[in-house]
Amino acid sequence: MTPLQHYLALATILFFIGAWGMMARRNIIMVIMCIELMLNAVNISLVAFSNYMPSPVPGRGEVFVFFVFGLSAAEAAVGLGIAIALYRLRERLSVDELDGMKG
Amino acid sequence: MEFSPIPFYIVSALVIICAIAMIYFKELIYSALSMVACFMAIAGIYILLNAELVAGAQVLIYVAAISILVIFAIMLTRHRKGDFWLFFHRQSVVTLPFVVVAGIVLTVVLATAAYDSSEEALNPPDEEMARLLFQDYSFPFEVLSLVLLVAIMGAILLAMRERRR
Amino acid sequence: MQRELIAVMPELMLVGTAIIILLIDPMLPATGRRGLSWLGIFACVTAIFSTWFVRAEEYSSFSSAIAIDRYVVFFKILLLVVAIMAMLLSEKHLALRGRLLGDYYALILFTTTGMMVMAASIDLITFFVGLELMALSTYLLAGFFRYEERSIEAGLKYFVTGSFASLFLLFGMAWLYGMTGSTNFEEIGDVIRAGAVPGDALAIAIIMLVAGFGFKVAAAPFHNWAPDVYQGAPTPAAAFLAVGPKIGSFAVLIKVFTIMLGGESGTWLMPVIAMSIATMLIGATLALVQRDLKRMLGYSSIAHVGYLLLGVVAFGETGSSFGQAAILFYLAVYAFMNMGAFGVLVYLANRTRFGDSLDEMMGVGRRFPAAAAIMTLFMLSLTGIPPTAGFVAKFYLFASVVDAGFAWLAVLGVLFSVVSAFFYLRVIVYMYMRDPEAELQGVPAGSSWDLNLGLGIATAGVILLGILPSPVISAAQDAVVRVLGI
Amino acid sequence: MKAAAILIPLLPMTSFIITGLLGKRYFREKSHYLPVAAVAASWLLSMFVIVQVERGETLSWQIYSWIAAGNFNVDVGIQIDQLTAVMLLVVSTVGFMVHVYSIGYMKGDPGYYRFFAYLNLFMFSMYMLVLANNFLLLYVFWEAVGLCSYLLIAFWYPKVSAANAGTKAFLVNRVGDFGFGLGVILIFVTLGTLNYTAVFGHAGDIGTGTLTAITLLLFVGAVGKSAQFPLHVWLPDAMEGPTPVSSLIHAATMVNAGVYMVARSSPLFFESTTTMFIVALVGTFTAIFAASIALVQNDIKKVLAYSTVSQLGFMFAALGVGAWVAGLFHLVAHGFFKGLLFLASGSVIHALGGEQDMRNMGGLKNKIKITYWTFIIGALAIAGFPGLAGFFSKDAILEQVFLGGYWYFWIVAITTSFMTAFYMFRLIFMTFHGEPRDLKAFGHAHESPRVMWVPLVVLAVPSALIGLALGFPPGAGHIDSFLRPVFEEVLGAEHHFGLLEGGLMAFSALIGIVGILAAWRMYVIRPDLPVKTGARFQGAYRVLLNKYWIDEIYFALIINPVRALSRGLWRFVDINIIDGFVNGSALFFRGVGNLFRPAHSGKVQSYLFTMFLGLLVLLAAYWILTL
Repeated sequence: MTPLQHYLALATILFFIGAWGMMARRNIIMVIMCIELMLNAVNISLVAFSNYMPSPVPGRGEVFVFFVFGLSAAEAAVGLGIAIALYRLRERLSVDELDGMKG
Repeated sequence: MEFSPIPFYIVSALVIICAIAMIYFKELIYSALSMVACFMAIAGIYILLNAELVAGAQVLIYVAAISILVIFAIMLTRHRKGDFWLFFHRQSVVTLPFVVVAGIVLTVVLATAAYDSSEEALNPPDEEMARLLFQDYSFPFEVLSLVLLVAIMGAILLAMRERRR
Repeated sequence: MQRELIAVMPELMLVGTAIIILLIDPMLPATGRRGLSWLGIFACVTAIFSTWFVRAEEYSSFSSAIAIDRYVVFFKILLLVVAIMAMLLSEKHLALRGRLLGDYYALILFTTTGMMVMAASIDLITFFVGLELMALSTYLLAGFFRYEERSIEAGLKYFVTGSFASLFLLFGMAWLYGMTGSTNFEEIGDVIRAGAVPGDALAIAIIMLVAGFGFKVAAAPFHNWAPDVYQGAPTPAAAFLAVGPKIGSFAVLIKVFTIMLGGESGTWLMPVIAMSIATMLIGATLALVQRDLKRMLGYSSIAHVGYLLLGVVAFGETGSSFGQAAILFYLAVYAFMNMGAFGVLVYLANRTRFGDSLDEMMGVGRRFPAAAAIMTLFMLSLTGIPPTAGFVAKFYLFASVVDAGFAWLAVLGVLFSVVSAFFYLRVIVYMYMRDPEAELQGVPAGSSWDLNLGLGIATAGVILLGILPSPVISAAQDAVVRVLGI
Repeated sequence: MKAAAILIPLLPMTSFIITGLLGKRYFREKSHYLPVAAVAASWLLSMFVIVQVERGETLSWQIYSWIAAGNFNVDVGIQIDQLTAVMLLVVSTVGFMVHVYSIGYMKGDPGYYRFFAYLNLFMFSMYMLVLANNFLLLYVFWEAVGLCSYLLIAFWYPKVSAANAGTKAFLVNRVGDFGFGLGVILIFVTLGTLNYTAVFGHAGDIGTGTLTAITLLLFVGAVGKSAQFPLHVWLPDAMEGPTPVSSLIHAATMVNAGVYMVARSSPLFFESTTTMFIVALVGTFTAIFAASIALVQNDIKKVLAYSTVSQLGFMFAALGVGAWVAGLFHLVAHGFFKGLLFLASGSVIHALGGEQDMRNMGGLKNKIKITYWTFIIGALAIAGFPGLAGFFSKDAILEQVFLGGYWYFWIVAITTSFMTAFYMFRLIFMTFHGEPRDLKAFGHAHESPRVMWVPLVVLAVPSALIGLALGFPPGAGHIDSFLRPVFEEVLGAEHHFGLLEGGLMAFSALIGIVGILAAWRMYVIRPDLPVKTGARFQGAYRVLLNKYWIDEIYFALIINPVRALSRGLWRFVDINIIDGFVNGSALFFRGVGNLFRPAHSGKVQSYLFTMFLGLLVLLAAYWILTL
């Protein structure tokens, strides 16, 4: 059986790939996709923990994952809503062009 | 029940490759398709983890709902063509070593720690899941519905064309 | 069942009213939407009453998802008062900008509900869901003026950085759950105290958690979003955003750091000390160089978070209730003075073509004597000059820090509040002692009773908590003694 | 007694609220009626209280519990004892007179109502400051009097220098209040209480180190408020405020708050020899430092301001060597005569239509006779002319400094008192004697209206007589027995007035008179010689030449170096170093702020990177610390 640690390694690697993507890509839709990726990374760790770690109430990790599902749907909706509003205003989707406020 | 680790390696390689591809593609639509593939592969990971319900939900929510949402957003907006730096932030070069080093260190630390894990798969049957979700965690579940309500409201508020009154 | 309903009665009231507002909003003519804020305020007032009447109760409900105790009651009432003030400040401003929609009030009610859930949570999942309810609503509030580029920019920045930080928090929570097999604060604490958890992984999880909280309260180096968001958001929303989420986050932070991670203060104490020093330094010095008042208040609120983190250090070191009580009281005072300061900016923006810059404050003392007078009061309170509430709060907080044996930190704190006097005083100097180069252009019909009432509440709060602080201080002490069981 | 105690502060407060709210619209040029009446009533009540205390009745009254929560208890309460009574005497009398004087001085000012409202607010705060029964309340009103002081310094704010002076006073005082605040917190954390009686009761239980820390921090507050070196810079600038304000706040009352606080905390200070020595050292140094600067100032109010700084230094020197009663005695005497001198200088300025530069004055002696004579009384008092107030109080300090074994401080102090006499009479001779230098202003000069000169005359009475009334015979005067109950535990044995003391007294009197004569010689006799005598009496000029030559040497060897030194101290230390420090620290923090600005580029992804780096730093720090 694959040890727990392998799943955790996968989750952590995926988390950091997503983090890099958030910092690297200019397009806001890409940023949102990277957020979804990172949420998935956390989900993997949650399900893995749920499957491997003994607990008085097994399955809590899976339940947690359902909440993260709900959240990622909500985040996607709000994020894409902001993206569309931004597009209407400026015809651009580059996050880094928005620096009207600084200092 | 004895599992071979080989399927895990294949699926996780797929996950990571798709994730990197998603970030790498310049065309947003390719990125979105890589994302779909990545999420499908993650559903495979859940099956390996003995969590079929989660895998099913993963397919429904990520592969179907969220991906379609993203693809719609991509199609609603026009996109520019150009060289690499039009898509990648210049700081991505600076951040890369930090992310790689931190990622490796954290992965090593977190994946070599001695967890008190059990030998058998513990994820409960679906009935137990349902009981947990709708009984023990009924309160946060209700609050989650509010989160989704706010999200819908927000999407309408931000994206809908104003009715002239 | 009945007890469970009683436990969530205030939340139910807010949610119900929010949905009613959303439903009737499209049916109303543009001029008829004035009363919507009063609907929301009415809900908050009834929620305060229903919270107040169960204040003596202590139990957990919904299978230990939430707990009702004095601590929660303190935070719920504070959050509801903040929500009332936020709605009072908003109405005219939204109307003048053509965005008077029921959605705004619904969002404020949802944010408040999320924060109340956070404050009441004793479970990671409940906390997480409450946090996200709050977070999503606040992103939308920041971007509420969707036709103004700054507002959208604020909403976007808040969304991106906020999601990033939520992910840290979630990552830390996933590991905490994973290593202990539980989502309940106390159970996790018990497992950690039993020592069955790998130390390095635990440390990573805790530091991720600290970083996530650091973002939510705008502590350096996780603070950069705050000034941009407060500057870009609609001013009344900025008032709410600068106060509400911080109160909600601190409510959970205290619980998490005492109940769950109380035994692990060795891990999080140093990061928190470092963060609090960096936060005070960055908040105070960067506020000094700002010309935009909303931005200045943003940095000033960062500096105040630095002081609040000193309180966290105090209770982390000693485990006594002094530090927590000081934080609770400070938050109450902070709510009134910061809402008030932003409220005066709303007032000026309603009455004149005011662009939030310091230069436009010239001559305000002559043109709007009342607004200038209460702005002076808020500035003095933010500086910590007696007998305003800000003084009592700071005194109490720094005393707790010295009491915990961190005299040097208290000295730093007092030093930075001396530095902060420079920029708060400057506002007063500009209002009273500079004559304007160009008069601000007036806006007809910009006055509003709602706004005046909101400012009145803030003023009364700052004065009363300065002169008669003992009821609130005892309530705060009572609250933390309950939650800690000391 | 209770009723009187509560009414004393409340009357000015009520009047402040009414005048402040309604003054602009309804009272206008009648704005002074209510404030003056309120202060007059407070004065009467104060006198009543003082008489009661004289009879041995004191008051300790908890009005209400300000902060009462578990281990954190602070009361709002009033404490009246002999020390409070002494302060009340000065505050209420000078305050009353200044209010009356202001009716004339501020007449026609557009901010007339505002001025009286602020003055009333100040009176309220100052009364509360001396009546408070705990450190937190003291701190509250400590800040409040400061606030009034900034408001009044910057009263004529359209003048840039006035607004800047107000800001400067605020900023410099922040430094002092920083120390004071920390001291109060430290007391609270150490003892768990802030009430005077409780704190002083446990003074002996505090460890020496902590006690020294507490007292030094408190003293930092006193240094700020009482304008001691190096935080004295705000006081000379504060002269931008209207002259009645300078008289009331910056000479007679508020600046004494530091002295009062140290005296009030005498049980704490007494236990720490280190702090006591530092108090004495700072006091003595400030005394001579400020006096030497006063020698060369040309602005009439600046001379008086530096003189105030110097005299406050005297008081601290007295407190530092344990001469508590002498210090307070000087506080009382100084309050009266310096209040008088400022009001009189205001009368001069008024007479000349706003002129403050002494180089443009002269010869006013016969034009404004009442002002002149009251000024002479005040100046003689401060110079220590035998029989007047300053003579007894200053002599008490000098004597105790000497007898305490601090001969080095005594030398400095006696030099200072020479300088004091010199610069005061330099001021008088330049202003009132000689030929008028600005004929136009001189032509218009006129005596002030009655409402202004009556307070001068009233204040001249205590300036002249209070020394005899309270301090005679030296060492066993009325004030010694009156204040003894307050300082019971910290006061050494009484000593008898003997030959040595008599000699010291005579010597200091002599020094004062010599100082006056020196000023006479330099500013009345000599300036005329080269100009007038030199032109008209060639022969006499030659006769005098020899003597003139001696003077030259005297000038070259002593006066000019001293003068250069004084000027240097003022220019270099005050204006460059200390002002530079105050402005520099603002610039420093501003610079730090600008340093961080690039991190807030407005680009959201760089924010993400900063957050990410922050997380890495926290993680790395954890590992480094645990390795």
